[in-house]
Amino acid sequence: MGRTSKIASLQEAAAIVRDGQRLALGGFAIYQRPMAFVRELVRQGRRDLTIVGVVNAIEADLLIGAGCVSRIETSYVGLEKFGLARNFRRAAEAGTLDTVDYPELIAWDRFRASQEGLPFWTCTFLGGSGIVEYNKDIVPFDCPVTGRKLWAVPPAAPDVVVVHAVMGDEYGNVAFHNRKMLPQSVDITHTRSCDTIIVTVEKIVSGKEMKRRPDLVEIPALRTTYIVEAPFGAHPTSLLGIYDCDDDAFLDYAAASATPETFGTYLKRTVHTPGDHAGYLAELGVERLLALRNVELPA
Amino acid sequence: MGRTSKIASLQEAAAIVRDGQRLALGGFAIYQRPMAFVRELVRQGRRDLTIVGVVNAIEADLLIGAGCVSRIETSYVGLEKFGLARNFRRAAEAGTLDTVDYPELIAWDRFRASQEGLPFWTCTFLGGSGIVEYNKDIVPFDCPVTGRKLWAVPPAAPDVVVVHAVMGDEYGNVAFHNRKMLPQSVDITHTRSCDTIIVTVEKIVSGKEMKRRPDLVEIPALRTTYIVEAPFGAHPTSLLGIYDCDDDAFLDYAAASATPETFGTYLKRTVHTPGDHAGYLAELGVERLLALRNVELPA
Amino acid sequence: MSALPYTIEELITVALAKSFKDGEVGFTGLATGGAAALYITGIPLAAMELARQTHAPNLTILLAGWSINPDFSEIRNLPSAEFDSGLQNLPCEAQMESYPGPYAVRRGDVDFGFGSGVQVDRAGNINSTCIGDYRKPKVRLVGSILLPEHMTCFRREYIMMPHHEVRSFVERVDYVSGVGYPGGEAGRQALGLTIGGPEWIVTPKCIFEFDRVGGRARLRSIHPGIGPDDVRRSTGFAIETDGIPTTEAPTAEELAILRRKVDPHHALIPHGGE
Amino acid sequence: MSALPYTIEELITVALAKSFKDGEVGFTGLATGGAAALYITGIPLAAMELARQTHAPNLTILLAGWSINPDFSEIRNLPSAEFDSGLQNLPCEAQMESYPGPYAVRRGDVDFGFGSGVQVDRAGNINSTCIGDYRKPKVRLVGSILLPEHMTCFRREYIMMPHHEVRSFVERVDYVSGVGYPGGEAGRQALGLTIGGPEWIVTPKCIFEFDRVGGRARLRSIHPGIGPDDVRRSTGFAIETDGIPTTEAPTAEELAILRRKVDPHHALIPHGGE
Repeated sequence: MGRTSKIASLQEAAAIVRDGQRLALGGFAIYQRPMAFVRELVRQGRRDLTIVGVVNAIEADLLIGAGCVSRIETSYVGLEKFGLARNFRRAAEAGTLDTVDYPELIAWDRFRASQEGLPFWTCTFLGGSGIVEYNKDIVPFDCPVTGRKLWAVPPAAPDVVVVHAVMGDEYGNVAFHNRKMLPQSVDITHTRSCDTIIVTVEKIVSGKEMKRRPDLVEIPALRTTYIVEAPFGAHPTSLLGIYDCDDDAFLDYAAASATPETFGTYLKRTVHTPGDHAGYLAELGVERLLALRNVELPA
Repeated sequence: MGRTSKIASLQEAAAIVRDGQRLALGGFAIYQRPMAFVRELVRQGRRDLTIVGVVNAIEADLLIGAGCVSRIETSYVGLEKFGLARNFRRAAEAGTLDTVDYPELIAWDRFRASQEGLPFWTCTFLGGSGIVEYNKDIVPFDCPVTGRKLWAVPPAAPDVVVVHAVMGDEYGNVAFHNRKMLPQSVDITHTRSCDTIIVTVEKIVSGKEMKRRPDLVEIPALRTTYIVEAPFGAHPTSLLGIYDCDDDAFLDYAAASATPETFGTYLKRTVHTPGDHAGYLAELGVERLLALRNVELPA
Repeated sequence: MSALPYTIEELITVALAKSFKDGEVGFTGLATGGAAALYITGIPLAAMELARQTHAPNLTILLAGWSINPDFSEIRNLPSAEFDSGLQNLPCEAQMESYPGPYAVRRGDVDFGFGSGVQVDRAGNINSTCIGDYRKPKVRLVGSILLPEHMTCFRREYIMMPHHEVRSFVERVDYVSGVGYPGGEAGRQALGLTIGGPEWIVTPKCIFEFDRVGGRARLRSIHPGIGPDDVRRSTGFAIETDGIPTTEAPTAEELAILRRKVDPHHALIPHGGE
Repeated sequence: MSALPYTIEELITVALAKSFKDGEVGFTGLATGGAAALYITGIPLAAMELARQTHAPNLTILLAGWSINPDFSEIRNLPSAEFDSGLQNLPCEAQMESYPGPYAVRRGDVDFGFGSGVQVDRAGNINSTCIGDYRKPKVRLVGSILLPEHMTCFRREYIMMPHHEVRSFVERVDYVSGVGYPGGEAGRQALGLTIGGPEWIVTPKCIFEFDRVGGRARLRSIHPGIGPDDVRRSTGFAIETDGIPTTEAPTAEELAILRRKVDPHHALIPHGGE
């Protein structure tokens, strides 16, 4: 008997996300988002998703603008230097999106609660905030030890987690940067908080090659449900050390999201018409992708 | 005005530990223990300490055998392949040492509770165990969300944390191995759980040298109280990649701890008579230290 | 203002710098774009570095929360992105590679931070979440982000408001993203908050401090060249302007250190004079 | 025993291997020295690797909890230390560099583990903490270590007892380091335990399984060459030996794979025959 390959196509992987599920998308703000996967979800017309996150940006705004999302639980939705997340804003103001706010560290701790199998995460500092005034999923209680006022914050409890990483093998071992930053740390926590884990990677390499740096494998095969090869799969967000943020594509996105109509045109042009991720990359063109690429001298 | 140096002698650093305090000593089992510091505490005749730890070994047993400890909170005290911790065993059986048992992961989580400023750590799985039967610092409570039976475990709350690391600078920035193992992870958690942090290092290097790898600095200067240069400061335990465990010294220790009398002789020979860490190293001799040393080709 | 031998940003920078004590730890985010970036990132970094180069050599800077004691003396512009190679390669003493990181924010490691919002009220509550009713907002904004932590886990917070206007300085914020002094210090205690709270509100016109018993913002100083009427008209809650001192002007020596050593390439704030 | 064409360790290894399902995750510590090392580390590793090389290619090995799917086909001896360069450099697929690590033990990622103690009782409780009264112990031992987690966070536990003696197999352990089936599965539920518990007790003489309603150990099989009287006399609680089958002997093919591919250098367990 041979070991099972976990390689799937983007279509197959996205198909396991069902309408109404709780979805956590890796990365942080405008960095290292699993955008190829997000675009495939839009193509498949997923509906009624709950996005659960820490600091969200284009990956959430795009899904919201495409009508896939009915609820979001996070500390931030915006495009940083590219401005507000206009689809998010419109949906929240129209009342078609349920917004559930958390503080940033607590939004992160909710994934730790899921990782640790805890029924809640303890928070000490929510008194007086709009968070507890409006978020009824947070339960106040008295500390069983000190009597102090505390809040029980619900676990993130995602049904599916999707992250985009640099490389992995066919069994689903996925390596991370040696020098990490917080987007990589979010991804690592996310992939330990859930039992259905989809990882899109720039490149699938042999198991033998992966074994050269077992210390960098932060997602062991045992946790991976599907691994999908999706080069430039974070575009237009950056992938640290591999390619830069595509500022032009972000500006295009920000402008297109000004109205539902212009955003509809944008989705047609960048998501539906290209048909799949290969079509999306072909549309961008070799010159543009190579210009974004980082290169350094081999070690 | 110039920046303050945090360099201290072993004597000065050990002097801030007061009788009766809660002390956490870095490392894990028989790996990377701050033994030079421990020996200095014995020389200074500290009394009535509480050792709070995760997995303890010779560093705790030696302090217990020297009469410095009245209480220990941990999941394990033993010498691994070198046998039982006989001073610990004797003191526990004689009733002169208060032993407070925790499960291993929870013993670790107690430091996370201190790091996070939480009044307790939530545990789900203690029902039926001797831990909760005898450890009355653990408070049962009903989950405010699910009603499920839970236990509130007290934070580690050390007064002083001491770890031994490879290198740091005069301001107290301390770097860790690029490829870590669990003893290094314990140290990192320990040094974030307390506001009085003593770090002994193999070598104090310039701030400029430290700045070459800011990603490896796990203890920033702001958290360090004292930094002490103590070469071979973990001996007889190992320091990963720097020197091996001194098996002969461990066997000597294990044999000497057979009775209070033989252990008294051992303390006199290895701790008191050498007078300080330099004397201890001189007693071991150059040949022995160099034989334990790891060398590899410079990168 | 042009008559003054320094910019308003230099004035604020020096005033902030003097309020930091040696050995403290200051946290600032990396904001991008215009006035917000200047008030949340540029001025705080310049002020912390000025303090380091004068009376507080042991002050620790947490840039974007994760680059510890960065050296930006050689940079021409602030990095425009938090998590790209540019900031990763900025020389510094230590970096946070994973959460929770090398400082214990919820143990109180951070002495002060800098935050902002679209609204601040007389109790020092700030709002970055929405305008209008939260459940049916007129304008939905980005969310609370780290403001709850800034206002309760840090030991004090400098609220940095790049625009001092009636619509931003309100009687009561529409949503409390970060909690101020409702009911004063006693009010915070009753809410279970043990440390922290707003220290100043810094604007282009003045600096507010807080009456911690009454839980109300009051003027600490008005910047040179700004009239009391201007400040009152710009503020949506009642304030007393009588007897308020003028914000202390920076000395020639302070300006010299700021311009030549702290920010030689004018990467952090606009400079005047010379 | 010498008449058998396999060792008792081979017998146990094969029996264990067959009980693992494809895709499961197995956890074993790195014990050192004699029989304990054999039962807690050598046999479990051999059994898991045999399963991987036969019916369970997707089984995951967690060695010492942190080296994932190590390749020990080239080693001559098991490393004698958990956190030295030797084990760090043992080829594997992934390593845990910090706690909490790459598998979520408290989400139930670990399907089975191997644990031991100085006492096990009829309910499957195990003790590694003390002999006699906890508050005034006759013998104080190392402590509970990870046994509480083994018996409640892992989905099942193989209790590995290298010595099958009356003093180790007791009516009631002196201290519950790891909790078994007091009151059966209903008893565990009442204690708030949602998963896990002892699966087998493996000894040089026999294998126990559990009546999960009554919460009692019962014999599953007796090893070839061992008499029922011997098992009864060695066990400090009452057991039924009538009608208990003999532990299934390994096939020639199983032994061949075990000896030639799994443990070619006899680094894990003693081998017979050939």
